[in-house]
Order: sequence, then C-alpha cells, then structure tokens
Amino acid sequence: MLSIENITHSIDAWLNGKFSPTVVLLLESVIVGLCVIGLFAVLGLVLVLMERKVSAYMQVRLGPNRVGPAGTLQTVADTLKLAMKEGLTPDGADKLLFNLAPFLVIVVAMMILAPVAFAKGIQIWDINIGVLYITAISSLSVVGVLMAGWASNNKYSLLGAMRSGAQIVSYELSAGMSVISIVVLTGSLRISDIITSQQDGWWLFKGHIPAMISFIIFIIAVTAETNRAPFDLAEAESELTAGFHTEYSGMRFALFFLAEYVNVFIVCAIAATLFLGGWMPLHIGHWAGFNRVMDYIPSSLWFMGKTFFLIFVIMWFRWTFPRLRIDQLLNLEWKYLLPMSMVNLLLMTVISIEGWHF
Amino acid sequence: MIEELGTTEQGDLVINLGPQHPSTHGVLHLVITLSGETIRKVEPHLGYIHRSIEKMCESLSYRQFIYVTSRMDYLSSHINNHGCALCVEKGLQIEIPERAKVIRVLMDELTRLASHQLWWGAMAMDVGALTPFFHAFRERESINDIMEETCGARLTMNYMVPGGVMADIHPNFQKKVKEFVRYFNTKIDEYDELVTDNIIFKSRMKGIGYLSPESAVSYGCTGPTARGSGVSCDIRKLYPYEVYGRVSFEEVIDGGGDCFARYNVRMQEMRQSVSIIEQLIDNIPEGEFQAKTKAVLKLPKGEFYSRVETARGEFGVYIISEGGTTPYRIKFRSPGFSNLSALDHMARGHKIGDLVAIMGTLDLVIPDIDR
Amino acid sequence: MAFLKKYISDVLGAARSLLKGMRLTGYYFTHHKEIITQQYPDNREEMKLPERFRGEVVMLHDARNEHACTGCTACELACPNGTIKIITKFETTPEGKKKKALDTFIYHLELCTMCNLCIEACPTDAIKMAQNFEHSVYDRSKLTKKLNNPGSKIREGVE
Amino acid sequence: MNKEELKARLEEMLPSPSFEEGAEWTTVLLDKGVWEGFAREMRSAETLEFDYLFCVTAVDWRTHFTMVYHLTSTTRRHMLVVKVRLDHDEPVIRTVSDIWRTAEFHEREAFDLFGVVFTGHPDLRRLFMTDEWQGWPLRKDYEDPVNMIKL
Repeated sequence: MLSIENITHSIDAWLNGKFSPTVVLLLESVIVGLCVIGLFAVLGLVLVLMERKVSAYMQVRLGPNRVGPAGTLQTVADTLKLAMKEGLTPDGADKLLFNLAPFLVIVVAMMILAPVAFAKGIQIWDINIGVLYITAISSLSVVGVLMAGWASNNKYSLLGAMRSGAQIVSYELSAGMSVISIVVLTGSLRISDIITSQQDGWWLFKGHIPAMISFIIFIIAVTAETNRAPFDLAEAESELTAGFHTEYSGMRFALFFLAEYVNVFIVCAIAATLFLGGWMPLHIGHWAGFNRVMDYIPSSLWFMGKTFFLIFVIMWFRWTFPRLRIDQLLNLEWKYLLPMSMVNLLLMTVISIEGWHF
Repeated sequence: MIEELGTTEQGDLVINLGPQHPSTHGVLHLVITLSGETIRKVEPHLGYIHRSIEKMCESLSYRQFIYVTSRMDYLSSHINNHGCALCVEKGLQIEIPERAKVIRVLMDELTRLASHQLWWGAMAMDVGALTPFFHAFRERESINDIMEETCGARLTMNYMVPGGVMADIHPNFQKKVKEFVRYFNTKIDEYDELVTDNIIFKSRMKGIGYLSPESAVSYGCTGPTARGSGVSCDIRKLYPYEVYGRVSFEEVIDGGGDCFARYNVRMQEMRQSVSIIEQLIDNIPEGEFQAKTKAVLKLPKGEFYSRVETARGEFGVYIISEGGTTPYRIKFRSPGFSNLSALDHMARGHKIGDLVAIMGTLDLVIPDIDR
Repeated sequence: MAFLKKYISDVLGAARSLLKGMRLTGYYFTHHKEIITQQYPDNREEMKLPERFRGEVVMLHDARNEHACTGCTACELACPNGTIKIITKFETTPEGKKKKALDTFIYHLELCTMCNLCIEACPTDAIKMAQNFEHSVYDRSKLTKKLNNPGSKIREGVE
Repeated sequence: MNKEELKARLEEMLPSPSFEEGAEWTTVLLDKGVWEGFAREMRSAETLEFDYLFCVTAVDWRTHFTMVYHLTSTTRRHMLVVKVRLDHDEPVIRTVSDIWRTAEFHEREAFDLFGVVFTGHPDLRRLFMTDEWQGWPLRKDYEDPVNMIKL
C-alpha cells in the first residue's frame, strides 16, 4: 500500500546517499519549511471557502458560486485582491510593532505545527514534551494580538486587544487542564506515545465520562482561544468594528485572517490527536476483522477527517450562537469551566490510578 | 461642540461610535465615555441624514407631501403615510369607505410584521448571531412580494392617499396573505428556538438597560420600548382609528423594563399582528376603495393632529393650515427621536456590548430620528 | 447539596438550549431545498415583475405612433419633485382653429421617486408605469428622457 | 376628565385663561411668565397628572412665535394643548426639561431649527445642524441658495 510514510522515507534515504548529514538536515529543514508554507496557503484557501459555504447553507443562501466551478476559486480571487491592496500604516502607529504583529501571529501558528502528527510517520518533530510544547507556544499568539492592538493607536483596537488578552489567558487554564487529563491517562507527553496508546480505542470512548467532559471543555476553551464566535470579543464587529485588526489592510490583514483559520485547524488537530486518536483508525477492542477493515483507510484520511469534522463543529457554533459579553465570558471560564475541569482531572486521576479505563 | 477627542479629565476613554459603525444601523453618531469597558455617558450626535422634511412639506400640496413621509421611517412607510392621510382627512372632514379602512389596517399590520422581522434579525446581529438575519429576511421577502403586487413598490409604497388607498387590492392579495400567514406561523416558532430560548442571548438581554415606567413616560418613550416597561401606550387600543376598535387583539405589555422585556413585547406583537390579519383578511367589505375627493385639496384654517402607532411607537402628524393648498407648518412627532433620548439613561453603567444590545431593542431607524 | 443540584441543572439547561439552536442550523445545513437565493442576472428570463410594479414612467404609443397626451400639464403639477417638464406647442386643426398640443414630454428619471402621483393625475391615461428597473447608465444625462416618440401625434378623439 | 371639567379645573388654576375654540383638544393660551409654574403644577396636581409630553414644537407666525406643547396623562387619558406666545426678535422661554425629560431633545430641536432660546436648559446646542451653521432653517424668512431647491 502506498503511504506517505514510504515517500518521506525514500526521500530521506536518497538525500542521505548524496549529501553529508549536516547538509541533509539543512535540506530537509528547507523542504519541511516549504511544505508548511504550502500547507498554510492551502489551508487558508480551503477553510475560508468552507466557512463561507457552511455559513451560506445555514443561512439559507448559496454562498460563493461565481468564481470557478461552484465557487471553488473564490478565495483565490479574494487573496489576489488582498495582495494587490495597499497596506496602510496609520499615522501615529508604532510602525515597527504594527508591521511585526501579523508576522508574529503567523510564526506562532507555524511553530505549533511542529509536533502535530499528520499521518503515520508524518511528523516534523516528535519532541518528548510535545503536549507541553504546544500549550506553551500557543499562549504566545496573544502577544501578537496585543501588539497589533496597542501599536495601531486606535481605541477600538486597544479595547479588542485587551479583551483578547484577558480571554486567552483565562481559557488557557481549562484547555491545559483538559490536556493534562489525557496526559494522566497515557503517562507520556510525547505525541506519538499518546497516539499509540489509543490503538485499541480512542480516549474519548475509553476514558468514560470524564474524558467526554474534558473533550467538551477543551473544544469550548479552544474556540475561545482562537477568538471564534461565540467568543469573538476581540473582533466583535457589532461592538468594536473589527477589534484588534481594525487598522490593518491588504496582505497584513490577510495574514491575521490566515492565522485565525490555521489556528482553528491546529487546535482541532490537537483535539483530534488527544481525544480521537490522531491518525489512528477507529479500532474497537479485539474485533480483529473490523479493525483490519478500518486499517485499509489511509491514516492521513483519518486524521484529516477527524480534524475537519471538529472544524465544522466550531463553524457550526459560530453561525448559531450570539456573542457573550466580556464579563460573562470570564464568568463562564472561572465559575464553570475551571471548577469543572479541576474536579474532572481529579476523577481522571483516580480512574487512571485504579486502571478503570479500557 | 464635539468634545476634544481622547480622554476626559478623569482619564476616561472617549470613543466615537459611528457615524459609520456596523451596529448603529445607519448614520447615528454616539460619543461614549468609557471607564474601562463601562459606559459613563452616551451622547447622541444627530443630523447626518437630516433633510428638513418639515420644511420641504411646507411647499408641497396635501396630496404630494405624503410620499415624503415614506422616507422618514422607511420600515413602516405605510403607517407613516397612513398617519398623514388621516390628518388630511380630519381636516377635510371626509369619511373614507369601509373597504379602504380594512385595506389600510391590513397593510399597516403587514408593514409592522415586516418591520419587526427586520428588527429581529438586526437585533440578533447586534448581539453577534448572524444567521437569524437571513432567516428574518426570508419571511420579510414574502411580505415585500405581497406589497409589490398590490402597491407597486417594495419599501416606499405611497399607497395611502387622502380619501382611501391608491388602488384596489390585487386579485391575488387575499390568497397570498393567507399563504404567508400559514407559512409564518411555522417560522415564528423557529425564531424562538434559534434566538429567544438561547441561554447566551437570554443572559445578554436580561437585566440590561432597565427603564422604569416613570422614566419611560418622562422620556416620552412609546411603542414597544414603553410597553416593555409596563406602560400602556398603544394608540391602536387607546384611541382606535380605522377598524382597530372592531378587531380583537391584545396590547402586549411586559413589566420587565429590561432589554428582554422589550424583545418579548415585539415578539408577541408579531403574533398579535398575525391574528389581526387573520381576522380581517376574509372580511374585506365590498365597495369603493377611495372616497371622492377634489382634484386640489384645501384644508380649512386650523390645526389638525393625528396619531398612529407605527412599529416603533407613536407617530404624530401636526398640520397647521392657513386655508391654502399647502400646509403652513407641519410637524412630525417621530417615535425614534424620543426613544433615543432615553438611551443615555439606560446605558449608563453597562458595558459596550450592552449598549449595542440596548440600541438593538430600541429599534432605531435613523431617518426617522433625523427627519 | 441544593446548590450543586441547581448548578448541574443550570449547566444542563444551558446546554439543551444551545443544542436546540444547533439543531435548527444543522437542519438548514443539510436541507438545501430551503435555499431561497435568486441568481439574479441569470434568472432574468423567468423573472416576472408584477404588472403594478413602478419602475419608470412611459408614454403609451399605439401602432400608428399616436399617444393620448393633450399636454394639459396635470402630471407636471402633481409631481412633487419636478420630474416632469411638458413643452407645449400650438397646432392648427383642420378647421383652422389653434389648439394646444404636446411638443416634448421631458422626464427626469434621476429625480423620480416612483410615487405614482402623475399617473393618478393624468385625465387621459396617456402615461403609465413600466416594470423596467435596470436604469443604470454611465452618463447621468442619459437619465433625462423624452417620452413622446419623434413624429408622434395625439390620437383622434382624445380631449 | 372630559373637556368641560378640564376647562373648569384650568380656570381655577389660572387667573384669566384664554382658550382657543374649535380645536380637537382643549387648547389654552398662556403667557410665557406663568408657563413654568403652570407646567409644574399640571405635572403634579392630583386631578391633572399630565405626565406625558408627546409633542413639542414651535411655529413661526412671521410676527411672533408660538411654542406648542401637546400633553396627555397616562393615568387619566385627557389631552391638553398649551400654546405660549413668544416675541419674534427675542424668542426666550423657560425650559421644561426638568419636568418632562423628553423636552430636553425636543427643545434642542426647536432651538436648532427656530432659534428659540430655552433658559435653564442643561445642554442647549445645535442638534441636527452642524455647530457652525448660520440661521434657523424652519423660520419662514430663512433663505439658503445652496441647499434649498425651489421647484
């Protein structure tokens, strides 16, 4: 069976035969970098189109349908338009920070991609503290948002950035708690270990009710962390026009836009990895026949399927719910999600120690 | 003078909300003073769409000036025209045919429904839910189609003329309205499912923007804004005009005084409007649709005032006639103007997000305020 | 304990209300026949506007290039915006009498609000509202129209 | 309270009221000196309770101005129209915005469009027109060659 794993291995072998190990490492880094940028571009195009189509169908509309077959080239056209627009820097803005912010946001998004396993054997960096790395880096994106809001010299931007800061910092907590509950079960921070431990069933099903609760809490928390509705207070277009990116135009605006969608992809990929087994096919205990059939579906498809399903759920939230108010948002975190995830973590620890999980 | 923008002496932030802002529904300009996210003061700056309609009307004849009033509260243009036509008829002392009365009331209620539907969508959009807007427009579209068929236009109909209505109803009118009522009755429950029952929406609305009955009266609030504070002020019920005295409907009053009460009043009013339409649609009497009037209308010397209930509240037309073919002075008492004056009182101490929600429940139409 | 019970029932009630909304949007997501979008320029062929729709004022001419306008300026007086300007001329009838007749019917579409008052005022039903609503032009002066056809004259018997 | 009772009650309150006949609602003409005290009494007097001021406007009669106040009571449902005559060269009247809050905006409107000055008004500025606007648009002698189109 042709799998992506074999391709990467043959490339690696071919390079090793030709060059010295240092050059190979450099070359591979370049290839990986190009792949990530390519992935970003493709993800941006696909996810924006997906969002527009999903919203259109929920709103009894057709959505983009003029550019290309069934509107598939709409986002390409939009990107071209944005690329040709003038990138304005407002008078009175801190020019360095203002221009740096979108790049910072996108670089953070790129860095989180490193330990994500896209398919069997496709992982940029299988670091032994993968989960810790992800939680640590993802909290950096708030710096970019704060920078953009502050440097714009606009009150709406400033308000949006401050909201975003308060929001991301609080929701990190319950997202982290949910991640720890899975770490407690697996006993390892390495992404590949977490995936392997779900060989005979996903943690969502194996870990009883606590796993489901922490899955739900994780989804809510990451929706808030990526500033998506109903937690899109940092942008809140009916209150703050566009929040922290009010003053951005052209390609720099596009970078913020891209970063939002890539972040959604990443958090959904992490949720899929931790709770739904990543690239691991759906295996049920010892049903050998069933498991073998499931194995025939390529691992990359499993991973993408799970991730895109979660992305769809997050989009579904966005096009159904009204926005929360800032104090309600913080109430939800500190009064509901955090206590719940703490109790949940305790339960999970008991389950793990007693070995009650399947 | 517009304040020195920036911060106040106490270090509060001064923000211009509008005139170009997604949630001011037009060109309303609010200068808000913020302490953190909490509102200290809201000050409306009006006039971005002031056309001085009152001055314009002084040079238009009694047939001509009615069409201008469609451009004030464009969402209840029928009802505005109705108020003007009533005032002219009062001056001319003519009785309009029974058929015209029923048609007028039917059109008013359809307009009220369309206006409330748009408000519902825009209100949900203000608190961040974008989908209801499109669902509301779907139903509004059917009303617009009905209007288009009978009146010839979708928004600014100019269908009410002194003496009755401009044309008889279209042969398909009754059938289409009945179809619409049947369709809408299934959809209004979806409105509740999607927005009203939603826990986020409820918590955004409850206890926000409290307006006591005393201040509602003192600020001159009318319509759903005042009825949401428990003040009975429905002109249709208190001073019935046309056939409102004969149809049975309830004046919806909710004593809550907060945003949710105002929201609830409008939602229930939609149901009441549907019930009025259901009562009248099969009982349109035969006969003329327009009373005989002279080609050139001249009002006797005197003052005439008529009040009607638009979707936003009490609309008053005050004509002072010197006996000529044009009014000497005309004053439109628009509901939005008085309702807006209570905004500062309601919004103080709340967050920016709440201000947007309060503005949503006031259902402001800016041309109605600026005239 | 009662506190905990309330806490849990609050959370469950909230979740139920949210799921109810999601069920509705999910329904519309899967039921594409509910879509109401009209593909406007593509459906021009089958799109039919009601006959009362007010798009622009036109003057009716019959096959012999005759209209019913007597040039009485009732429409000009009825118009609130000065949209209509009527230029009259004097014609000599076969009997040798001088008679007022229409020379040019100027219609400023850019000023018109489609209020229908001119049509109501017209005593001979010479003008009516047409259903055309696509008025965009690149030159504003094209919106000033002459409604009577060149060489047209008044129909016999219309007073 | 019906029209006659209201009239009788007003005759008690005012020394020599002059009523305007033939109007739909009871219309009383007042001197601007007594206006404020009368307004306060009308708002609070037990049998009157005119708590709802639904229309405030000014009329330019070329020789003088008239302020017209339309009042009603939400509890007793009787109507009263109060007219106050103002001098054309110096239209000044006492504000009632502290009695009926709605008057604050309506009086600003009257100031903006007619130039009627309300003493004691908390915030008497232009409302619709820009701050630097010259003239009072709704006065009969107002001319604006740019913005007014004569047909």
